[in-house]
Amino acid sequence: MTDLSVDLGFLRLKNPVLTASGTFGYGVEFTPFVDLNKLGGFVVKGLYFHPRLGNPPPRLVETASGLINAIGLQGIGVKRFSEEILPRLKNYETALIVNVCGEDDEEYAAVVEYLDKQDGIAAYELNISCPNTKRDGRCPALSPETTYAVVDLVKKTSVRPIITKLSPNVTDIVEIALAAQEGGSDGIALANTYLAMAVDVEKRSPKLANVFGGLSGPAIKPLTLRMVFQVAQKVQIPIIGIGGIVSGNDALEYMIAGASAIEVGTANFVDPETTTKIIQDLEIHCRKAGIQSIEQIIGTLKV
Amino acid sequence: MTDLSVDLGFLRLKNPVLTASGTFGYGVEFTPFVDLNKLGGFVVKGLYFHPRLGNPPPRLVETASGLINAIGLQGIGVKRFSEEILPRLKNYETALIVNVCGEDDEEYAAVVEYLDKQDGIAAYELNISCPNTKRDGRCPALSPETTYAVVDLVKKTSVRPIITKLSPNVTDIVEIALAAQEGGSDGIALANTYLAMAVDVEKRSPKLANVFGGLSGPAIKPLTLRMVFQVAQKVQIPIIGIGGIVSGNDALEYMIAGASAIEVGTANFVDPETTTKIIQDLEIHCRKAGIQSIEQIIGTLKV
Amino acid sequence: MHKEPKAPIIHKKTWGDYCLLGFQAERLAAEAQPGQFIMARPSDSLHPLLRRPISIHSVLDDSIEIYFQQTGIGTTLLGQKEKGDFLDIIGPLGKGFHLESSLQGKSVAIIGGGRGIAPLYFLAHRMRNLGAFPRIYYGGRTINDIPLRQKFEEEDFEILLSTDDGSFGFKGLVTALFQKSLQEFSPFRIFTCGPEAMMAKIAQIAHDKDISSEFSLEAIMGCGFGACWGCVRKLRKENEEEWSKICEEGPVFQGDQIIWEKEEL
Amino acid sequence: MHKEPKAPIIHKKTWGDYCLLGFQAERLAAEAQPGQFIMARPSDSLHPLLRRPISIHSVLDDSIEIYFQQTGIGTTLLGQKEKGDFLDIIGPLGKGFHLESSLQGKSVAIIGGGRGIAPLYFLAHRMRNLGAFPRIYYGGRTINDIPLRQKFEEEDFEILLSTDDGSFGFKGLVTALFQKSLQEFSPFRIFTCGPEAMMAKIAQIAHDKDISSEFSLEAIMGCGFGACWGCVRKLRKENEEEWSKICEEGPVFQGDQIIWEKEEL
Ligand SMILES: Cc1cc2nc3c(=O)[nH]c(=O)nc-3n(C[C@H](O)[C@H](O)[C@H](O)COP(=O)(O)OP(=O)(O)OC[C@H]3O[C@@H](n4cnc5c(N)ncnc54)[C@H](O)[C@@H]3O)c2cc1C
Ligand SMILES: Cc1cc2nc3c(=O)[nH]c(=O)nc-3n(C[C@H](O)[C@H](O)[C@H](O)COP(=O)(O)OP(=O)(O)OC[C@H]3O[C@@H](n4cnc5c(N)ncnc54)[C@H](O)[C@@H]3O)c2cc1C
Ligand SMILES: Cc1cc2nc3c(=O)[nH]c(=O)nc-3n(C[C@H](O)[C@H](O)[C@H](O)COP(=O)(O)O)c2cc1C
Ligand SMILES: Cc1cc2nc3c(=O)[nH]c(=O)nc-3n(C[C@H](O)[C@H](O)[C@H](O)COP(=O)(O)O)c2cc1C
Ligand code: FES
Ligand code: FES
Repeated sequence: MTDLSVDLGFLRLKNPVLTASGTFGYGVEFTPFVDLNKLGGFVVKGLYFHPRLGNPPPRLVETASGLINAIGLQGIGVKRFSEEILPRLKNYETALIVNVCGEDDEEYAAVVEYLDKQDGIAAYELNISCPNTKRDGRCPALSPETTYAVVDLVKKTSVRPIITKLSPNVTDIVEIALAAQEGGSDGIALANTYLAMAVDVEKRSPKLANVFGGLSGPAIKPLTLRMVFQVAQKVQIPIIGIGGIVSGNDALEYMIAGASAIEVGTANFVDPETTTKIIQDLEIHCRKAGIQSIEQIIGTLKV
Repeated sequence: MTDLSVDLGFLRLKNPVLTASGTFGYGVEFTPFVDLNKLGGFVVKGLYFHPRLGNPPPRLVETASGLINAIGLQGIGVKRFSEEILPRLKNYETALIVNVCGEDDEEYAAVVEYLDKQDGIAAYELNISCPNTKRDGRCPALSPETTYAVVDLVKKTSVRPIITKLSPNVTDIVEIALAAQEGGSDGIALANTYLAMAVDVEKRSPKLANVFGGLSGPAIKPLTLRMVFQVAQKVQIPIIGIGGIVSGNDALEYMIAGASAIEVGTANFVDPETTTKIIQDLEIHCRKAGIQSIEQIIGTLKV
Repeated sequence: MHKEPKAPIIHKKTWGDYCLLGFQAERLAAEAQPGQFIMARPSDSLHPLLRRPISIHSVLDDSIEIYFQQTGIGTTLLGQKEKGDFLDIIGPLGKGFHLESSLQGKSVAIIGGGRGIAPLYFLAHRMRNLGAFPRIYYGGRTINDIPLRQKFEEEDFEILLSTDDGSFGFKGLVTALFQKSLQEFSPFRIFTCGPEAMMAKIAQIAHDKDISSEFSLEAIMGCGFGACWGCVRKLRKENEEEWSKICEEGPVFQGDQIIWEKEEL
Repeated sequence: MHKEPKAPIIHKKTWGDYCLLGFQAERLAAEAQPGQFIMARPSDSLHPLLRRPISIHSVLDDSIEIYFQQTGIGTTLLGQKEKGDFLDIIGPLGKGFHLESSLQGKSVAIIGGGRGIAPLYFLAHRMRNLGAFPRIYYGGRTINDIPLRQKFEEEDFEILLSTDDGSFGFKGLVTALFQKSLQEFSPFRIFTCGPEAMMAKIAQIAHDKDISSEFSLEAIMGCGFGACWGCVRKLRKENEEEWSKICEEGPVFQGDQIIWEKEEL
């Protein structure tokens, strides 16, 4: 038997397969397809302090092997989340990670402060990288200074581990990752979506009401995989790889490049059973390759 | 009849369809498929001053709707190009643009200085954005300062117009485009490939001998299209849109977003007749939409 | 709701770019209600990526039929499947039309435009079973856009046909045909599926005449089962205005819930 | 070289994951030489994007056959095409085997491993037409990997078979079979296509025995016609070492031009 568990230091996962925020609802939507207890964990939809309307539709456009979304973090806020959702999730034996959002650094801290008082949360994923909430995709993860500032502030408040989710829309991802590490982040989630757009040629207007959106799906895998490899060379804290993962092979590419765990996003829509299949594929791969613990493959890329 | 010609100010093209450097050989490779005289123009493979070996193979990996290449600018150098290739191209009635490369700013200037003495070249495309020649994808186009420096230097030497080809691997593409404009660039070519990688899971090694390569093809279209739109809002000089164009519709998306012309890259491999088909599609679109001159659609996106 | 990764296609019929596919899916057939839909995967390639929402057109014992128009890359791929191939689907999804026993003995209008007829065949059958008297209005741009007319006729449904170009039946929009017929017909309720502009017009008529109405809406869908928040639309609700998920709360909504775009009215 | 966007498939045969497709392509058939290849588009989707290089397996009047193994996404899609479907191809591409009149009356060895047999059937025929005496060595991992053996036998070619597992013919590698046979056979030239390690071994044997040899090499190809510089390999040339394009200068090279990877010798 292969041991699929991975130890992030701040959190032990039964396997490295998580789900990406915004693509797995609040978990419960997937119970017809996935036994949540089999997952390494799942990350729920981004939460602001207050409920949030999100962007007007159209919010989605398909592109070549990809999906652009401009949901704009529609959500129910921490209060309703704590009262309505958390109780429904407390009996699952898997790591529940909350994706934390904020209009400014203080809101991130406020969300964490509120959630710190709730049970059943394993860690926070600090979403400082959503390209859909401000025009032109502005977000803290675009500079090391703003990254450091928000991580530092939240880390000081939080009683739980912090995973900082970075934006891929930067010149030097390593610099940003180092800033998150310096700010005290326990882990790095790499990465969010790529700022993108699509044009309706007949109407000569953007296909998304928000003009810009974030590109996800298989199209982006080669880009984020590259960043995971670059960051893994330089940071000491564990990396969670996210971007275009649809198969066990994709997950392995990320882990070999340096990710300690991975999140599955868009693929959950295409095949809601993807996570289960990936876990099976990882098991098969390890068995065939004679690997006793999947941790043995993390960061083993021969260059 | 629709007028497909576009005036870049420094150069009038019979239509907005060019070919992207490195994907159209020296033009002659495509004569079995394309009547070069029908093209708006073509950009030949990147040229250093001296012949160049390029990277070891494997140099190519396919990804979801994309291609990663790490050719590393194998090429014959300015001398052989001027002696062997230019004479074969001089009778074509289309704009010949040379993609100019350099190890340092001085080499760019030297290439331009040498080519300035040759006939039959319409403009230079300054390739300051190739991610395959240095480890980790370093290139001048990653910062406004280095962009300005090389553009400024080359522009001072050159007797011909300069189009600066930017890298999409940056946080703020507008800032870089403005630097190129300030350096005296006559146009912006947007953009080169995205720094990417792929992992061979069985061998646990990179699929490319160079480790990193540049992602091109339909996968990247939503990303570069977004950049063209952003840059078009801020710069005064014309933009040539490049990235993932395979159809007339793609070309129109770029032009509506603000590109005055486009270059077709990877699609030339998939269907070497792509450029001809795009020109036909543009004609049909304009006729149906009652557009007399294709210039009327440039930058008409309603936001 | 469940996933059926390999539902075998058992029959296929095409008319131009319209396609009818029948496939075996026992559980789905047992659960499906008119107005509900499935998410069908166009192919197992990475492009096109997303599933496509398609209404349940009919239920026969242990099989399901879908009827769709090949309008883009996904539906074209679905239309290339043949008998013996498999469909990868999720369903039944969403909330369908309201089938209340109070409809028994009542006349109802079922109005479909083009491929909008898809969910209405299933609905017409259930209405009949319920003891209601459905009258079907079925319109299209030309005779080629109303290929299901014979099926309805053969099954003795009362059906009125229109084409925009007059190539068959009433010449004009199906909305005009419906409006005209209201001189002699007073439906208890209206059920509609079709292009947005057509539905908006029907909504206006229903509102003016004070007839209750239900509409099956379309939206671009990422998942179809409430997880992506991609399919939202603003709906009129008690006191709050919020973006509601079409896939979960709909696709069928009451006329007075729906806010129609101004320019389309 | 030209593009044939709609070459109709006229016959198809499969053995496990091996597939033989015949398609009409008059110009191609007129121009093709053994060892040349085509670039075939797996589908018209945006994924997989690139064409696949496939050797020309045989030429019959105005049609061409290809023989390939379904090893990945592209070849799997090609293998899903049926009689009546169309192939989108470019060809003939590259430089093939050397068919010199000096081969007349000479014995030559043609050695194919697995799908490497693909270009060698065409070559064997041309050799025979030229008046040479080809002897074919055809090996695979199991009996399932040498499905073309009957075809060669029926056409009275001299053929020696091997399987790694001994399920048919000589038990062992085709290289061992060949080496053994050299005790009684002295080919004037060797022509080989197959896995890199097998070809490297043959190259060594040829070098040791001082027999001239030609090899058909594989490389990942972006275009197939010299435009992308993706397919390069280091070749031994007069005095310079440089990356040469397999698609343009090859895919067939002389044994002494090729530099084999150390670990594979
Ligand atoms: C609940 C529901 C039920 C439907 N039932 C039917 C049916 O029974 N028969 C039928 O012919 N059509 C039906 N449609 C419309 C059908 O889903 C679209 O025609 C189809 O998605 C178009 O996909 P495509 O790849 O062919 O087109 P493309 O234009 O290539 O699709 C691009 C993207 O836009 C989405 N999209 C494009 N048009 C629509 C649309 N009108 N509605 C939703 N998404 C769209 C696609 O799903 C895809 O993600 C239904 C739509 C919904 C929401
Ligand atoms: C000149 C030439 C002639 C060939 N002739 C034949 C033939 O007649 N019959 C046959 O079965 N095979 C032949 N091959 C090999 C064939 O091209 C590959 O098996 C095929 O490209 C694999 O594609 P795929 O999508 O199925 O595999 P994938 O692994 O999914 O392909 C991924 C990418 O790698 C490339 N690739 C993978 N393996 C190879 C390979 N061995 N050689 C070149 N590119 C590869 C693909 O083209 C594609 O771009 C030939 C190769 C060359 C270079
Ligand atoms: C519809 C949708 C909604 C998303 N919402 C969030 C979100 O709320 N918070 C967040 O951090 N990321 C969000 N993301 C980004 C994903 O979590 C993930 O980082 C990204 O999609 C890349 O992974 P993928 O290619 O596997 O989808 C969203 C992505 C999609 C497609
Ligand atoms: C094989 C290959 C070689 C390339 N060589 C060059 C080059 O020499 N100089 C350059 O500026 N860009 C080069 N590029 C980048 C293209 O010119 C173009 O910017 C990029 O491929 C994006 O366009 P596409 O998506 O249409 O391919 C190359 C791209 C490919 C795929
Ligand atoms: S389609 Fe995903 S929530 Fe409705
Ligand atoms: S495959 Fe493009 S140059 Fe050889």
